[in-house]
Amino acid sequence: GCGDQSSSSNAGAGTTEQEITYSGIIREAGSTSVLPIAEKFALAFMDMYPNLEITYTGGGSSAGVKQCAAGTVDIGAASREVKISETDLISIPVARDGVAIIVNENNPIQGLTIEQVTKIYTGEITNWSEVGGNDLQITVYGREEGSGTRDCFDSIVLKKLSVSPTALAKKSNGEVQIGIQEDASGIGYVSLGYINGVKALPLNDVECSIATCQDGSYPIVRRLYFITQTIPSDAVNAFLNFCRSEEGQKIVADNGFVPLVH
Amino acid sequence: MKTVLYSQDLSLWYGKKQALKNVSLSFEERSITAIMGPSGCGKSTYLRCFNRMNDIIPNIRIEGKAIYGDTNIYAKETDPVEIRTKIGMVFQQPNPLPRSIYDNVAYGPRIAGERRKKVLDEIVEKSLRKAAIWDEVKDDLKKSGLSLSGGQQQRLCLARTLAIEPKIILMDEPCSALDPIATAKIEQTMQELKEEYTIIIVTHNMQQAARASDYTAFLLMGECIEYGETKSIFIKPKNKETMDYITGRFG
Amino acid sequence: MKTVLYSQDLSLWYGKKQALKNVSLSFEERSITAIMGPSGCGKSTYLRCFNRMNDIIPNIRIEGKAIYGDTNIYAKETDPVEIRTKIGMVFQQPNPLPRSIYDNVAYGPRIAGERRKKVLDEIVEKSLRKAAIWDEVKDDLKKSGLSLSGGQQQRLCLARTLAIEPKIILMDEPCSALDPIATAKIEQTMQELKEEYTIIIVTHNMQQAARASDYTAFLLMGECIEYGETKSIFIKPKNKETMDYITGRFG
Amino acid sequence: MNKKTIEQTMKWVLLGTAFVSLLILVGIIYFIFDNGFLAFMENGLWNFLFGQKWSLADNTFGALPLIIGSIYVTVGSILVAAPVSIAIAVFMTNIAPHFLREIVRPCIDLLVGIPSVVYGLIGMVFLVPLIREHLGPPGYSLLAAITVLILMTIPTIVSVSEDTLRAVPTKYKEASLALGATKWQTIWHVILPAAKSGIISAVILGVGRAIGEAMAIYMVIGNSFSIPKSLIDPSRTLTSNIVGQIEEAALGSTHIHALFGCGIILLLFVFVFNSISFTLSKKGVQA
Amino acid sequence: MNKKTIEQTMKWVLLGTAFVSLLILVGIIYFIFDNGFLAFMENGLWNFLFGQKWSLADNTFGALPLIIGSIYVTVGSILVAAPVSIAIAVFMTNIAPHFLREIVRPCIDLLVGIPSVVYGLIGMVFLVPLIREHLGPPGYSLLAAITVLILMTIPTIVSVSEDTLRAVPTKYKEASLALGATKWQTIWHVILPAAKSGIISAVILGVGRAIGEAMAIYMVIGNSFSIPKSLIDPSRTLTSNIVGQIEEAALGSTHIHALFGCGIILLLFVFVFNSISFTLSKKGVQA
Ligand SMILES: Nc1ncnc2c1ncn2[C@@H]1O[C@H](COP(=O)(O)OP(=O)(O)OP(=O)(O)O)[C@@H](O)[C@H]1O
Ligand SMILES: Nc1ncnc2c1ncn2[C@@H]1O[C@H](COP(=O)(O)OP(=O)(O)OP(=O)(O)O)[C@@H](O)[C@H]1O
Ligand SMILES: [Mg+2]
Ligand SMILES: [Mg+2]
Repeated sequence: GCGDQSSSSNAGAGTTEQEITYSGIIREAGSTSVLPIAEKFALAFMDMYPNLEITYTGGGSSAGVKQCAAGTVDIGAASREVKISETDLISIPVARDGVAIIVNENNPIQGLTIEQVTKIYTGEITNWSEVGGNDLQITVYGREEGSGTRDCFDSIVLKKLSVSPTALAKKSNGEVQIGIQEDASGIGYVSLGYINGVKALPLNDVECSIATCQDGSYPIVRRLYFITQTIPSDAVNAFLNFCRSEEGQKIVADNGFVPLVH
Repeated sequence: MKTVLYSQDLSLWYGKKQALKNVSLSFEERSITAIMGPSGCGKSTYLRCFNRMNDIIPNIRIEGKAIYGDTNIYAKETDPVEIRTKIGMVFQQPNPLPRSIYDNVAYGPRIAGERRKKVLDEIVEKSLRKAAIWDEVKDDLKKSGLSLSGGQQQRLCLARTLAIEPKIILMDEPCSALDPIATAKIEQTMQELKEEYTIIIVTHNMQQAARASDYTAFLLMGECIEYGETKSIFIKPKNKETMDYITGRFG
Repeated sequence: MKTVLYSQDLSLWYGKKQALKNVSLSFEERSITAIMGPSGCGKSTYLRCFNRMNDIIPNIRIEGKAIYGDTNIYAKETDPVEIRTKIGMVFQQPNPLPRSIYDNVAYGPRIAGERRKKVLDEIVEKSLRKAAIWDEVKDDLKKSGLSLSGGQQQRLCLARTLAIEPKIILMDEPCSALDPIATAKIEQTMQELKEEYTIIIVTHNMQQAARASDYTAFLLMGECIEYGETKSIFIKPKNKETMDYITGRFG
Repeated sequence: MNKKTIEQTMKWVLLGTAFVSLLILVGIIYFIFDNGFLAFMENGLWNFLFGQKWSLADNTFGALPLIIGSIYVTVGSILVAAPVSIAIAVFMTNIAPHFLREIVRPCIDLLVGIPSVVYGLIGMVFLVPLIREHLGPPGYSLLAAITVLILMTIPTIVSVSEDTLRAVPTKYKEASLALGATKWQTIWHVILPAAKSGIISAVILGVGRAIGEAMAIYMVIGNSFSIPKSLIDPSRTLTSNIVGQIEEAALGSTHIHALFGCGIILLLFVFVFNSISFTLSKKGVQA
Repeated sequence: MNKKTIEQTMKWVLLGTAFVSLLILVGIIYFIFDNGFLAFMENGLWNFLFGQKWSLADNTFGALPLIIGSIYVTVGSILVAAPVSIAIAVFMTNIAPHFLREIVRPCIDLLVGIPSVVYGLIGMVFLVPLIREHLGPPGYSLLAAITVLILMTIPTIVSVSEDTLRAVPTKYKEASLALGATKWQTIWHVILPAAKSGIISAVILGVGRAIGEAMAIYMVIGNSFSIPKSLIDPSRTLTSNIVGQIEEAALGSTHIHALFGCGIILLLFVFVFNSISFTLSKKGVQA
């Protein structure tokens, strides 16, 4: 198993949580959507077990899955479930996430319908004036194929349609956010945690917020997963349990993500 | 007779080493002046001063004057390119360009703007003939200049210089790698050229200097120690060192 | 007298051009042989055959034999390096290495394994003296060999070859850039060397050949047209072309 | 003899090294083709080369937009970078005073070492907004990529050509000048031709960097799959495509074969370009 | 006169080009330092250089593991690549028969053009599993990165040094051989010293590629933040760190400054390395 190599634990079965200490390193890699929350989990968990170190690197959902399968990391983070082809791995949901449609803060648009977004992304609508904005060419920011955020967006918004070839492709949420932040003509989709400095648009008149995601009125919501090998080490196990615990889910809510429904 | 070229108190240093010491010499129009002196005395250096070839060498310092006609060769406003088209030079070590024999000779005229094939052909033939190498290479004009023998290269370089028809021709031992017959031909060319041009030749060959030159200058350790008509110098030099050198007792 | 070096029907082609045609010549031990002939007749090419310097040139073809002692110079099993330590060469165009004068001369002995500073110092001084350049450079041994004048470079290259003490010395116009006095000194050195070594010298200088050599060979268009004792050749050559060349009527 | 032994050993070590290295290099080329040819098979050569749709979901891989993007970017950058670099190299070797060269040369060597991501970074935070503001959105564009590549390749080309130019024997220069040629004629007719083969190597190196650069381009070109119609349109190159998708590609999948297929096309580009350079250099020698 | 005008124009164009380019290049260096120095301020120079913790969440950026990773990777690869490349170049110019050179040279030029992502790709799908199987997991390791870099830099170094070696005048070679030197002595004592400055440029170029390579390394090194204890440990370099994180860094944040800080350290590396090479080359000239 991947955990044995890098993280050691002196925990015995049956002992109570207080007495257990974990040490070593837990390595995480993967989705940039999960990054903000994964780091917060890590900080809180490292506070509890000072001898333990948790590292995180980005790279996208697939990278996370691949590296976990290869054993270079203990936990892969993904904004999608493992595919059938990616055997020997288990996906454990740790949070949920809304995918926000974002535009530049100076864009006067106040909201869009899902159909409008669909048409924008398929290239049917190419000017902001067609949806009530300025007379300005729309620049469509998308993600590379394989990205969990894109999987979610494609399946809920585009359905079977394919994205216009003129759409820019970015490798991460951050890149899309930076782009939109500076580009008055841009529209993009990012994980809820990445909406600072940009304007998240209401969809079908529903505000994009934790609350609306939580109650199911906002349409684009997905689950975020930690992926591990089938038998994770004790330290990893404890960490995963911590993430799914009430305490963990509070961190989720505090950091702009949507807690799991228990 | 008119002086067309002269130097006045010309001194030159390579770094700290002084190679020329206050050399003052003047050269008459339509004459041949031979410059002689033991190896390393500064003959090549002196010659190179007149067409500013020493400019290229780093760490060099020049003092004094070199005058061509009315032009101060080292004045700021003087264009070295113009000087070099007027004052041609054949280097001591043959340095053909890495191209064909034809292109080597045609290089100068082409640079000067001549484009007509026929004119170039003529110039090339004439120059090669004058340099006594035409017969040897006329069938191989496309051959690289670098694949010639030592003596052939030397004559090619002479031809190349003749092709630009300079007013003054500086020759640094142009016959050193040549057999007596080729040498004689070159000397004959020199006599023809003299009708129109001024020639300064560095030579180690006493007989050549005596045969071919009108004036002779004698350099020693960077200084000009004797200058005069060739005849008088060879018959009775004023200077003891010159005497020793000519009679082979020097050093 | 014993023949130490000879060629038999030696032919050489540069690409398609034949530069040597069935040259057969032999060289006696402890003698000086002069090779003469008009420029471009193949003298340098012939000389370079004996220490396999032509190996470097692409597109060359050699036929016939060249024998040193018992060794076939062009046999497969012959080590050219060994040949070259036995048969030294001074090139027509001086080619000092881009390093100091001292290192130029010490190069050969060092390559051969000599490491002792004192021995090297001695070799360098002795060689430079024999090449008649010691006095000019003794204070500047650290100066680059490339910053010497043409004649100085020529003597440096001679000194360099003397330093490896080859059995046979091939000299390609070693005095072409030298004044009469330096030339006389080199000739004197040749006479001294002759006591022990065999010398083959290419020269254009009739007097030099007459003065300094025991045998003379005469090449024309790649062919050896005459060979014999120097005295007899200069007095009554068998061949008309030789006669013409010597008396300056050739060509 | 000891000396002989050393000689022999050296000879074999050298031969061995050269041989093994060449073997490995051949191996690399084989590996690329081995994987990449499958892309031609699986998609059909025609579809792969001229298809305009590249979609993982549909398992369709048409590389035309990428090919066109790569060509634009490479040709555009090299058309500017090569002459400018050669100009700088000529300036440094033949015109600039010695002390200037002593200052500039280390700078160039330093720039050679600047990682391409840093160039990408600068492009992203400085160039892209600049283009967006002055030439219109999205800023991520061919132009940005070409500019970044120009800045990246110049130091490399300058560095190598400067060396070659300096190696031209002084005697050629002297010969030309003494025949009345100006500095510029000498440079044009003697120095540049003599340095030609080295300069071409320099340009080949530069083009190699330009064709092969991935990350820096990825950061500024926008990576859309469309064929760009103007300099300020976003685009996508073969390399930026590999960078963008490699992490998602599963071993043995049609997808990764398609990515290797892109690698083959890149190699063909390099090959064609090198051949052209080579022909040009041969031509020059005759003239 | 017309000719004069052309001359003058050319002169100014050349001067202008050189000047503008140098200005831009100075601008780039300034830009990097301008952003990167903030990293030293914000983290404290000592903490930045010697801190072992690099965490976005804590806003702590200590680059020691990266620095060590970069040094290992660069030094390791160049120690192998430089001598091997020079050996190949010597072999090609002085020993190999002409026809072999004619075949090998285009191959080398082709390899120069292979994009580094392709090398990364090969490393990932071939080398990493190989290492994992034979030397133990995880396969992603220093060793993989060094190997990939070696393969990447060899063609560059060979190509440039071959040119320089070929430019050594034949007459030096002749002089040495005629004095009884063997081929090897001639190579060692005459040809290599004469080609020294060009070879050093070649190595500088190679090192530049090695230090600056990001994507290929990123793909095979594993990118762990730990200081590697053996060749098969994963590691992380300054460049792979930039590649890995640049996309998530917000403009003006401490994070992006830290990334630029990595850029400065890279530049210092290059600078130190170049200075060493330069000193070495000076030394050689005397001897
Ligand atoms: N590398 C070469 N390639 C082709 N031809 C050559 C080459 N070197 C010499 N030749 C030709 O071979 C012939 C003989 O040349 P070689 O150098 O032996 O003449 P040489 O007798 O030494 O003349 P010189 O007295 O002028 O030095 C000449 O016609 C020359 O043009
Ligand atoms: N580039 C240089 N750097 C330093 N010293 C030099 C340089 N060129 C020549 N010298 C020195 O200057 C002096 C004069 O050299 P020059 O070449 O003028 O001699 P020369 O009279 O032409 O001799 P030769 O007859 O041997 O050609 C010599 O002592 C030489 O060593
Ligand atoms: Mg001289
Ligand atoms: Mg000769």
